Amino acid sequence: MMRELYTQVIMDHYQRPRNRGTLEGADLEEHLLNPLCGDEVTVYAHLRDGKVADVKFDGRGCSISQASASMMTERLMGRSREEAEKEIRTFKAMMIGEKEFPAMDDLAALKGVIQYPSRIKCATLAWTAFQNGLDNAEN
Amino acid sequence: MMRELYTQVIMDHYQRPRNRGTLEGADLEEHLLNPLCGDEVTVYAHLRDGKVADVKFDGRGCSISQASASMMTERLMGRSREEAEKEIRTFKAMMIGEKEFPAMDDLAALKGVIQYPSRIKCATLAWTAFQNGLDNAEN
Amino acid sequence: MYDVEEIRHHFPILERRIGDRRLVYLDNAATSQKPRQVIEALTDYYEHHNANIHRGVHHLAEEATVAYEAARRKIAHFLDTPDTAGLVFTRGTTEAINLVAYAWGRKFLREGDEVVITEAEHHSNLVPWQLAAQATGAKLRFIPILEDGTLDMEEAERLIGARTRLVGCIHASNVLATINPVERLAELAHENDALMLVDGAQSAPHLPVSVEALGCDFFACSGHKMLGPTGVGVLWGKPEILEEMDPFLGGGEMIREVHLDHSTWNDLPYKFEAGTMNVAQAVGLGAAVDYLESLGMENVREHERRLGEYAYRRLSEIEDLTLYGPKRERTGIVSFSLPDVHPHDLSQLLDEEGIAIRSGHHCTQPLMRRLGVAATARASFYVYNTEEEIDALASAIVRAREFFGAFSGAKP
Amino acid sequence: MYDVEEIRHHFPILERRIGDRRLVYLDNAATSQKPRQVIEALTDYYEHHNANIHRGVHHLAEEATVAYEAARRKIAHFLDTPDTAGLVFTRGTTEAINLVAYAWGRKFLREGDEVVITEAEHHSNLVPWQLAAQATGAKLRFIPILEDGTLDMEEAERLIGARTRLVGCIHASNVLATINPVERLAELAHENDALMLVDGAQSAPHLPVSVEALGCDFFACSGHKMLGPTGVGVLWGKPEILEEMDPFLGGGEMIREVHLDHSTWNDLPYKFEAGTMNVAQAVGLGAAVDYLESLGMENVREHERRLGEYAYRRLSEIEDLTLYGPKRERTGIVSFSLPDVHPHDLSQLLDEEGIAIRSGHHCTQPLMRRLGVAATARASFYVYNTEEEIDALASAIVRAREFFGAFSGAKP
Ligand SMILES: Cc1ncc(COP(=O)(O)O)c(C=O)c1O
Ligand SMILES: Cc1ncc(COP(=O)(O)O)c(C=O)c1O
Repeated sequence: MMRELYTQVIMDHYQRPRNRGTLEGADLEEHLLNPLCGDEVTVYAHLRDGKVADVKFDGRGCSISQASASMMTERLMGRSREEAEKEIRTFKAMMIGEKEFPAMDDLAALKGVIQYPSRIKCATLAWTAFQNGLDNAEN
Repeated sequence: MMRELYTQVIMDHYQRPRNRGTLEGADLEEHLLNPLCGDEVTVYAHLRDGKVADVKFDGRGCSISQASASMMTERLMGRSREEAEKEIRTFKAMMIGEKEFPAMDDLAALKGVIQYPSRIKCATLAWTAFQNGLDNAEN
Repeated sequence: MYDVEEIRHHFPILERRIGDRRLVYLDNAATSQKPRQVIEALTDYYEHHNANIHRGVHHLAEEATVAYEAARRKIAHFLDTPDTAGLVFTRGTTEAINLVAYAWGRKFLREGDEVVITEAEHHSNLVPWQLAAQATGAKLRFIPILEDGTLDMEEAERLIGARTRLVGCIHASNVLATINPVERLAELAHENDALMLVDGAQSAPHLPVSVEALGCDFFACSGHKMLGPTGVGVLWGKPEILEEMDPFLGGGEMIREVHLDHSTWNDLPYKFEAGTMNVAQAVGLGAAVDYLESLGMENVREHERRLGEYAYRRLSEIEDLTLYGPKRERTGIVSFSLPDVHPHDLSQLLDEEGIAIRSGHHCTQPLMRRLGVAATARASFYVYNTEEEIDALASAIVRAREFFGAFSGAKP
Repeated sequence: MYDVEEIRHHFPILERRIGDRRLVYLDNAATSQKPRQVIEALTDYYEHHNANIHRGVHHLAEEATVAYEAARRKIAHFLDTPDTAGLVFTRGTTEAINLVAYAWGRKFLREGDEVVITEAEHHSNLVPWQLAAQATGAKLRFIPILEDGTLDMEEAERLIGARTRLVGCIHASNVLATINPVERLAELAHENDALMLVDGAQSAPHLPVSVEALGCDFFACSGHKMLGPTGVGVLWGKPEILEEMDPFLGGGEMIREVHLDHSTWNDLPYKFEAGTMNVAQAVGLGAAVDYLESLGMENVREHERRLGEYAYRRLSEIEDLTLYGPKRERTGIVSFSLPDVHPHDLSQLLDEEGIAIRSGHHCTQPLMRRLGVAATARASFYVYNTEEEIDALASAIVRAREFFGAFSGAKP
């Protein structure tokens, strides 16, 4: 049953992460640590014309945290700030069972995580970091 | 069974305490409070030629603490310092079941207290105060 | 509706016999007994789910974490607040108040600042402030009580002022059976930019409590007095205030990042929960709160109000007996004394009849001094007590008085 | 002699199934499971003897007090000290160390003083000293570990000197499975008029401990890691040192006389036991200690030494697996990592087979940095574990590795 958590999609994002790396002179750069396990992630973005023009992530952690970060970069790339914030809110709502996962999207692969409360923080780590980054980039 | 605790002897010492009062210019004056219940006692003594020439007690508390103080004054009056210290040690040993109570003495009335650990401190209050007083009077 | 006989069946200890007598347990203000439901919650936790929480990804750790956090939500609901972030588990009221006295007091109190508490505080809400005052140079001021045991609110209005940084007050007294107007004190505190701390050790178990309605900033209570296990209590605090405070205990779980030379702190409430917490006890307190809510706190209050009044009336009938506290608006506590029988002797004689009451200073030495006594006797009631038990109390007191009177008329 | 099958029957939770698998509980360094004897001691306490202690003169209060003080004597005996006056109940190791950091540290540390601890400390014995250092201006110094995880004792000799006021060290590591030479550190401390604090959270449950033989001044441990309930632990301290310390928490029971403007303190150990204590939990810990002594701590140590060595050997056979800590003289803990499988993923896959291990930083972030990892996986054994369980662990690790390997050879 549990091995279903580790789907092909998650393992693919984990082992071939999209947009992994750093961004020089990023408008948004935010580091976040999961105090429960030591996993960490840094997210970077160039914000141009109110849009997320480029986004990258770096860090180390479990398959869930890294795959989720990879999916996030795909999801947020090119979005307006408002759209990005909405995506983050929606994702968090999905992770606490308040919203459905989109059927035809890689994100759906993270659905299995809901059953394991301790892993939810892994899945949301990068997303929380990005939101914090947006908040800080505002000032 | 428990009413046996309140023997005629204890009630007599409680209601007609011996040597109750204060001593002006006492060589030994020591106040002690039982933090568990608020009972308090002050013991006074004149020490002359290495002897307890006079002894009094004052305070307020339950029948056990006051009766025991009253008996103590009778017991220590006229004793040498060494004898007094030995009396106190012996009494404390009796109260923790390490020594027998003297058969033909008022003190024997306190034997019943042993069964009630919380009351043992009531019975030893004045005795501890007197020992503290002797220690302090030494300097 | 409120079926006290059925309730009594839930409490195994009520079947105890003391010698040849049935136990009449009237020492509930000291600690309450535990229903089967709470004892079973503890056993179930240890037999099926026990694990260390928050940091494990195995089944037991998930289950234990869920149970612990569910207990936190239950207690937040019980205290009528949505702020689980403000709900910190502690060992009890005492640790909760010390937490504030250290983590807020040591950080924010300064020379010349004042902490205003009352003459009737339990040592738990007095000594921590003495220590904090000593460490910071702040001063303590005391709201006096009137003859009937209620607070002198005129004096409170004078005392709470520009220098006041915190007002602390027992919600209900463990001696006087009063319920203090802490809502009004909170207003006075806030008008003066001070914080309001409510010691709810004697209210949370007995009255419907809403920390929102009280308008306080901190609220502390103890699990063991409200049908829960020993070793657990809570501090509720407004999250924005807790946020500004220094940490209290350092260790695992309360941290975010630890370096050899510095550390950063976890989110609320974890910032104040250092090391392995009292997990089973928190779960047990959750079960206690479930039990109380199944009875309904309005019903609990009504039951105890009735018992308190009945006891007051029955004991007033005893010659020479002094009762403390106001005549009306009482909780289920009666404190009293007899001229000829020391409270210690009285409770020992009552114990012989299976009746457990408390005697002593009840951790309120300054209040005892104010009342002019060294100690009082106290009977305190809870969900399972009955009028018959109060009748037994009253006649046992009369017998004790006769017993002591029999030896002599002379007073000690 | 040591009949592990019989022992297993005492632990109800070992009958739990995780999905369709039998529970294999290898997370004992986080918390231990509880034998029936301990659970029953708690139930018996609540069903027959529960009362608030020390201040009551009724039967239940006497019984509860006797049970609580008997537990104190048992634990003093277990730690091989006659000093019940030095044995203070706390919530656990973390509170015990914080007690010292506040009541001793805040009173005696000064600018320029040094507290020497190790790189391998649990956050519990690091963060309290960071906070104390911040409050007093004292400095922390760190004894490094060598490649094999043992302490660099040469460096220790250099670091412990005239400025040192306290040396603190884990007796046994919760990650490296080392047993540190705390006796020698105590000598070094005392040669420099400093005190020695031993964090015994991972030793008291697993080794015969004599605080006298260790020569330390403070020793802290947690009940929940040694078969006891959550919510209880102890601080043992030399009475003459505890005597000199300030009080920590203020409240009931720790006082002698309370006036509005000042208070005086109770005798040891009560001076440090403020408010209603974790009475039932102390009694439960007493039962846990009885249970451990019935097994014999020498036998417990021998059983775990064997399991630790067996696990070390079995896991060494797994390709690419890194094991931390020394090869010999290990406790019953193995920490390890695999290059391709993050510890979190590993423990989740193991959980699927009913095997509970821990993954993460184990509250030792600085040690993790020293080892160059963010997290490790850790299996830890106790009285009820078997070699078959270690076999199950080893094959499950191999399967997890294959599972992750199946997706791709590429490393993240
Ligand atoms: C070495 C060590 N010290 C201290 C602690 C803290 O113990 P507790 O969380 O019970 O306070 C632990 C356990 O987590 C530990 O392993
Ligand atoms: C009014 C009041 N405050 C505080 C306390 C202290 O509670 P605890 O001993 O559970 O910490 C008590 C109970 O003893 C109390 O009655």
